Amino acid sequence: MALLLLLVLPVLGAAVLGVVGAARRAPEINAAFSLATFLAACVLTAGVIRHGSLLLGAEQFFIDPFNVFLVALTAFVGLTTALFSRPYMRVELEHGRLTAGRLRLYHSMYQLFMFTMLLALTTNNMGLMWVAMEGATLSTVLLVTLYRTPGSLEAGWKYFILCGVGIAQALFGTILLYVAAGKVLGAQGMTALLWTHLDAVKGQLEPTVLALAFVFLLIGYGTKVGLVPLHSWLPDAHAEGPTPISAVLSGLLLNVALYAVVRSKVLVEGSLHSELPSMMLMGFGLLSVVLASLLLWRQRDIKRLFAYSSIEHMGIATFAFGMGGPIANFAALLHMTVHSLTKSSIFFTAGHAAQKAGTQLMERIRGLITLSPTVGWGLMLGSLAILGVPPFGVFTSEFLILTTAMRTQPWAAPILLAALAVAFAGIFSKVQPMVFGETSGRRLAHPPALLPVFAHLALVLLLGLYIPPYLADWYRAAAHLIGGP
Amino acid sequence: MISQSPTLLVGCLALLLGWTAIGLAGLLRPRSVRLAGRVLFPLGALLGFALAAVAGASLLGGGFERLVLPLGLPGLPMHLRLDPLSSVFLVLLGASSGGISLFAGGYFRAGEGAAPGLLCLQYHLFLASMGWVLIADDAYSFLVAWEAMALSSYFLVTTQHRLAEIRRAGFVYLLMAHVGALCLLLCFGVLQGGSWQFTFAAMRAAHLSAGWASAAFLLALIGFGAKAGLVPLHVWLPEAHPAAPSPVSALMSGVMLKTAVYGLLRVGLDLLGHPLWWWGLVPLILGLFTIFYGVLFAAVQTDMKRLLAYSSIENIGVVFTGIGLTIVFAGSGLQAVAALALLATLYHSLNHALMKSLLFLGTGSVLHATGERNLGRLGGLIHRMPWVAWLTLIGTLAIAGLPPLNGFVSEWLLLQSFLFADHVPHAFVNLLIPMGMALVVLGAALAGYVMVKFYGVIFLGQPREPSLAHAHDCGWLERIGLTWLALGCLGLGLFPLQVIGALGSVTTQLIGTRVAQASAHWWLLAPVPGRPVSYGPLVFLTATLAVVLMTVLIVRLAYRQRVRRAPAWDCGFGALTARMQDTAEGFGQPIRHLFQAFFEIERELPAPADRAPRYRIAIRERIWKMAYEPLADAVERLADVAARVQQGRISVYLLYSFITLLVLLAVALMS
Amino acid sequence: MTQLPLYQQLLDSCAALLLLLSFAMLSQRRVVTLVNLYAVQGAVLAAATLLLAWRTGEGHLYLSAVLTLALKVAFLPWLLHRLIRRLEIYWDTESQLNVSGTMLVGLVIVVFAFALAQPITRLASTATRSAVGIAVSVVLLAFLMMITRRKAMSQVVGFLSMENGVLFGAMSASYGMPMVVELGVALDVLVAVLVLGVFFFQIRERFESLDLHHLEALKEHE
Amino acid sequence: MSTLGWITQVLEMVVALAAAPALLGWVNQCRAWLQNRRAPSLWLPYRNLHKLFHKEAVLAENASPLFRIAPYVVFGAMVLAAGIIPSMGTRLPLVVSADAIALVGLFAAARMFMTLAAMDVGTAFGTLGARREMMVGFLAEPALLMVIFVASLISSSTALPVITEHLVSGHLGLSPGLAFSAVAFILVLLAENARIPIDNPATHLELTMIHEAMVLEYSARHLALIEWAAQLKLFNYVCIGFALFLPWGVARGHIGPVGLLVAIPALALKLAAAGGGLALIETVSAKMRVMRIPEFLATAFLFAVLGLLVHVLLGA
Repeated sequence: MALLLLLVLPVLGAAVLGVVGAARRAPEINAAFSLATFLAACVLTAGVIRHGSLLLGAEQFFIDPFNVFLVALTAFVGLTTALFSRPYMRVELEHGRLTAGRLRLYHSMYQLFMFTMLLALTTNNMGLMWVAMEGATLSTVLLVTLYRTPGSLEAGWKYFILCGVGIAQALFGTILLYVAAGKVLGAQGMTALLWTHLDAVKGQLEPTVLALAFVFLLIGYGTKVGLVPLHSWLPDAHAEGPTPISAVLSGLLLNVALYAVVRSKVLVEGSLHSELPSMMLMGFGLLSVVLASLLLWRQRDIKRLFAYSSIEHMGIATFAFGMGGPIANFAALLHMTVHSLTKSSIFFTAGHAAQKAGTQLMERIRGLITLSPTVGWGLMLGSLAILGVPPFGVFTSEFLILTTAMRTQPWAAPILLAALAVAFAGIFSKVQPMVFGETSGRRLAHPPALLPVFAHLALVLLLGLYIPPYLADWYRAAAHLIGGP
Repeated sequence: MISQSPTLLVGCLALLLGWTAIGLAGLLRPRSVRLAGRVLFPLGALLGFALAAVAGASLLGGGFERLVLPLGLPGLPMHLRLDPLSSVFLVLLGASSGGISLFAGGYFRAGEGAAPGLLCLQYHLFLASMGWVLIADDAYSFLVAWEAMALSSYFLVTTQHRLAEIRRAGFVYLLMAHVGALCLLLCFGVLQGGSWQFTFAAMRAAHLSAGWASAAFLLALIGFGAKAGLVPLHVWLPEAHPAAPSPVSALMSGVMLKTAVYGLLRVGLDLLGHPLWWWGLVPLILGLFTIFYGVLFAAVQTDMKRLLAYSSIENIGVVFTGIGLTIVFAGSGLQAVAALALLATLYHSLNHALMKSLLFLGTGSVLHATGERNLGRLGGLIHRMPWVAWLTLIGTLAIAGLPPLNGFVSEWLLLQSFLFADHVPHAFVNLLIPMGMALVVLGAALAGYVMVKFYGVIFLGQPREPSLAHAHDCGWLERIGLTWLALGCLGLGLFPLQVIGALGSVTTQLIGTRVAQASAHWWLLAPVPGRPVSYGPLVFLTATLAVVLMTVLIVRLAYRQRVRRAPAWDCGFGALTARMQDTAEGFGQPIRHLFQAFFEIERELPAPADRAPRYRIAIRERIWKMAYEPLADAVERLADVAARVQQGRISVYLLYSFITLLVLLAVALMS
Repeated sequence: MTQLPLYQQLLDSCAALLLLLSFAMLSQRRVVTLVNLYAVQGAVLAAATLLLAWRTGEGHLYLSAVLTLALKVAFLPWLLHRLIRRLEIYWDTESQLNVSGTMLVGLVIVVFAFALAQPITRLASTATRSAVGIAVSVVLLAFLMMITRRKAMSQVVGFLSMENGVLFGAMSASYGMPMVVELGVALDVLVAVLVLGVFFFQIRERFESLDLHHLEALKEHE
Repeated sequence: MSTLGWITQVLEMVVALAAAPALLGWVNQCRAWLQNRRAPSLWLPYRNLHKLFHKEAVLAENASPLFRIAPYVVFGAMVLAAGIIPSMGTRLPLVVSADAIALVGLFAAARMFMTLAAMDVGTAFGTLGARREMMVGFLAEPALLMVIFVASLISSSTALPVITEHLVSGHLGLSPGLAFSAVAFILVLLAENARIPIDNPATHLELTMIHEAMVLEYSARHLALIEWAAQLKLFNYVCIGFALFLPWGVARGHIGPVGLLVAIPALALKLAAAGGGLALIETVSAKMRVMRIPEFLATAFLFAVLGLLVHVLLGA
């Protein structure tokens, strides 16, 4: 029931907003739908916490600790982002960067995007998951080009083509999976793509084919995770689209894609019994961390900066999943959570900052802390949090990941160390002058929505100091599901 | 001897929380100077004294107390522990922060950077996090507190963030702090030794191979060295300490650096258990170099707070030398001597906390009264601000290592332990020792030079600027704070025996023995094992006073002549102007001349026939050009290379995906 | 060699045809012809599907064949042609790599693809498993084509034919996918093309052309 | 602490006070003879002091209390030092609470006050002198300490009497380490007491003077105290030299009054000899430029360190 609501509400919202999306109260409607979705997610989560994993809808849907926490997270960030986009989009409208029609498009696509995310998370069918992922791309690509600026068009085009091509590889990988599974589960069984069944028989699947399948899936979904060198679309799409979309792309889409990668890794590892998948993940992870942290030094656009930091953090999480084992997986899941919370909040503040300064160029944004202390402190704290400074939650996960790496993969530890240091210098040297110093900028008609920002930061802070036991158990269960060496 | 009821520990915890509460209270009326200055800071000072008392009690008791809070990571709740080692540093924190907070109460005024309330919050969070570092008993909470400390101090440093160089200072500081913290993180990753328990107890229990242990020690050295300002990781220090408001500079130099010392002792001697002797050589050599380096640069500074910052580097060098000796001795089985060296280390930490705070606060008052940090514009303040001048004089003499003040005691102990170094069964060490002693002694002498310059140029002579004429002495809160610290210097100087007795439990904890007191007298310090050496500051002082007073008396009695005031003679030269006296640059000139190799000097000399001759000299550290700037450039270049990857053409991007796909497929086929 | 049954020969010839078509597309520079080739590819795919459906009697294969016909033979080509006419783009500029070079690379890729297909072929139980290699190479060739082309339109066609290849792979390796997925995929493709349509007009109204070198502004390397 | 000990203690101080000016006078006499000049009377220094004590003291207007305290501190420090150094006996009560390191500290303290006082009035010469004095100091002090450390490594104690006793019981001849440090010590002695070639006590030529430049602003009794302190300093240094290198003749505790009776003439003899030597050195060497002083002292420092090295390498 909750699941049904969870999936239907966004579709409904998309439909409704498709009609009234330009109305004066449309942002509120948008927020209301997101709220309802979030409540549904809560109910679902509560159910899972109480009764454990569920199989629903003729086995087509499967909720286990691993995806339910992502569902909750997705719904939550969806809600806060909707809240944030209320004043933000109004201001954009008044600055004439948008027309009413595009606002309608924005709202309805926003809901659609939420739907595809949730579908991808909750479905048990690898094929459907693929469909949803593709849907996610399609629903956001027009949002990236919302401003119709040359930059946004270019970004949209790259986003579309690269992710489209990638996702096609993922489809091929799915097919290979299907083939391999068909051998075991009986070819024509509808069950041959159901993750639960695959998981049950993963031991008997044919290794080589699975290895190939994994490669295709990794390339496919990895493109959406933004793993170097498949990442090229990411910074452009984040920087050129409207800020709420950057927030959900960074905060949600990447997570969901990573989720898909991990699901496939679980299967493949089960059949391969070899280091191959772990090695691939670790390699991609390290490469992403290193390249992203280097490129951070060259950024001039605030949203691009944080887009690269997203690549870096996805790299860290991927690396951790690659290492595997209860602690690393735990840390990786935690990292996904805190990263999406922190990063979206950063994008919120960055959006406000850019609106105040009237530009996204960092050298033109100065002295936020004097212009509007809340935004300034929000950006400062958010950046510190994302840089892994305690007592914020990002530090917690990085603590676990680095210590694990030091013991199990000593060769990687120094690389990570250097990369993190470089990233720190890169980001902080740019954030500090934006927050401090003499100000430049203007007051805005609509007061910034700071509730989302500080709600996120508070959560991250909480996770840094104290992880509620049930949450911890939940992570542990998920980590156990993922397994690994 | 684990006491079951952790009363003292709970006390400490309560006090730390009290500090946090005070800080938050500051936000009630952030703009009110009265609230922060007259109420909150003095309150914080009281808590500081209380903390010192509680910790002192636990130190004398020598007991171990543990406590577990239901916070932190799942499966890793926050462990707290109060043992002699942490107690010592808690005393240090409490005692010096007490004085500093009192001073700060009178110091912070309206309209200086951030709002007083905000400052109050950051200040007390800083204090609390330092305390937390000292009682943390597991890696996670230690690191959290550690970084919280760095963070709060960073915000304090950047109080006046409108100045570009202060922003730069803050940035360098936080960067170094973070890198250091990452090293510590890896260090703990090694220490947990595969047990995946991050409590210090588990780390003590873990058995590491020599290789892993050495790796852990070196990582710890880097991490803590970066925080302590060990050359070559010191670059942030002379930038950050002057940038902060003076009470904060005092806290950072006096107390925060010591948390790094604590950390190294904790890891090197406690967690790692039995150190290898050669570990000690690294901090020893680095420490010696740091002494020399720091004091040289202190001697050529023209900004009084930078001068003090460099002198802090020098003193940290002394402390690390002590640590190095301790480890060398302990590693070679000379426990008794190791205890002596450890004693010297701890003693010097305590001393430096007090005297450096005193001096920084002194400069703070001068800064307030004159608005000048540049030695070239000060002078003659002893007439205008007698309180500050005379109290600072005590600090000056103490840090110059003159008997019977406290600086001398620790130098004395250190040299005594050095004299045992020929017992170490390693020829290399034996060779090193004379050099070591030479450097320590030379450092001490140069410190004297620096301090004469510091004091003489600021407080003596004639005012170099007319504006100094209406400098005012500091307020009563400041006076109390300064007096407290000055008394501390005297006390530590005059009653070393009692202090050492209190420190005994620490040496027992870390080395396993306590130094034997060879003499029965309560006033005589004779800690050196098996050697007829002793030092009695009280007698020393009384004797000196007696002789001096007698002289005064006799002179007065025998020859009653009146004293006439007249213009200065100055060897019969004409009218005396302030510009005739030696400047700070001039005073540093011999050092600059002697040790040119160390400095990167750019001079601006006046031409012979110059109407308005102007002389300017700027001194930088070579290390920037030699190490840090090349590093940054290297990263820049790498970034350029990386940027080539991202060159805009979608077909190239597709090519990346394509190649990746083919390669991975090939790999998958191979395996 | 033993005489293969007729349908088998037909299927194999379809597969061969597909491969041939991919090469043709790879070399073709007239956009209109490109679209036509795409349509033909769709037709061949549909034919193969029908054949297979008739052979195995799989219900959903008929359906997917119909889908293919409707979508890839009729609708999409029509749409693309309209776009071409509306946007007046008939020729692609000289491709990044000259035709013969592209061909050579293509050949290498085909070899690689067959090597790749071996384990799959061994595993698959279908009558058509030998065609998997073809499917893989169609995919990779399409990929190559997207890399080498400079006009947005030809990239799109490449994208679509890659998707054809994937479907062919699905069909030949395991007689297609479950219905849900098939429908989903078809839907996605449809939406994708519609989105693309919108896109083209947006790009067009900005840049007065669909040449990709307009879309190379966002980069790190100056 | 036997009464004898206290007697020795006081006696040492008194003797030092009494003999210090004489020593200076003696050095000057010898110098004069060596330079074929008519020698000034041996009592000239006493007369100087007496004269100065009778003059009226003139203070610069902006002199702070520090300026007036300094002479007394310096003087007191020197007297106390005289009490610490075992010039005649080794059973000195004071020594228990002040070893050689403390002694050097005492000298440092005196120097610090002297220089601070010199900077107090803020004249060109005062600050110049202070700077030069500190420049001499920061190289001379460590050298002195290193010299002492050689001895204390030999006798494993930093308490001068212990060292002396250990050396007197001298089953060892002059060890190579000690030889090196003896050279170093002589150099330090010259530098610390403002003798040629470092400084010329007889000129007020601003290019060269160090000690004199610092005391320019002093007059009358303050000046007297300072002069006396300077003479005491010379005396003390010479005595340190005896304690380290010519310990013979010093009364070792258990001998008792007799020992003291022996010690006094022994000391006198040694002093006479040392004075002669000092005069000789001063005569044959020429005053060197101020900028060369560091090299001179660096040599001393080097010798001291070498001494320590040699000792550790051969002795240990």
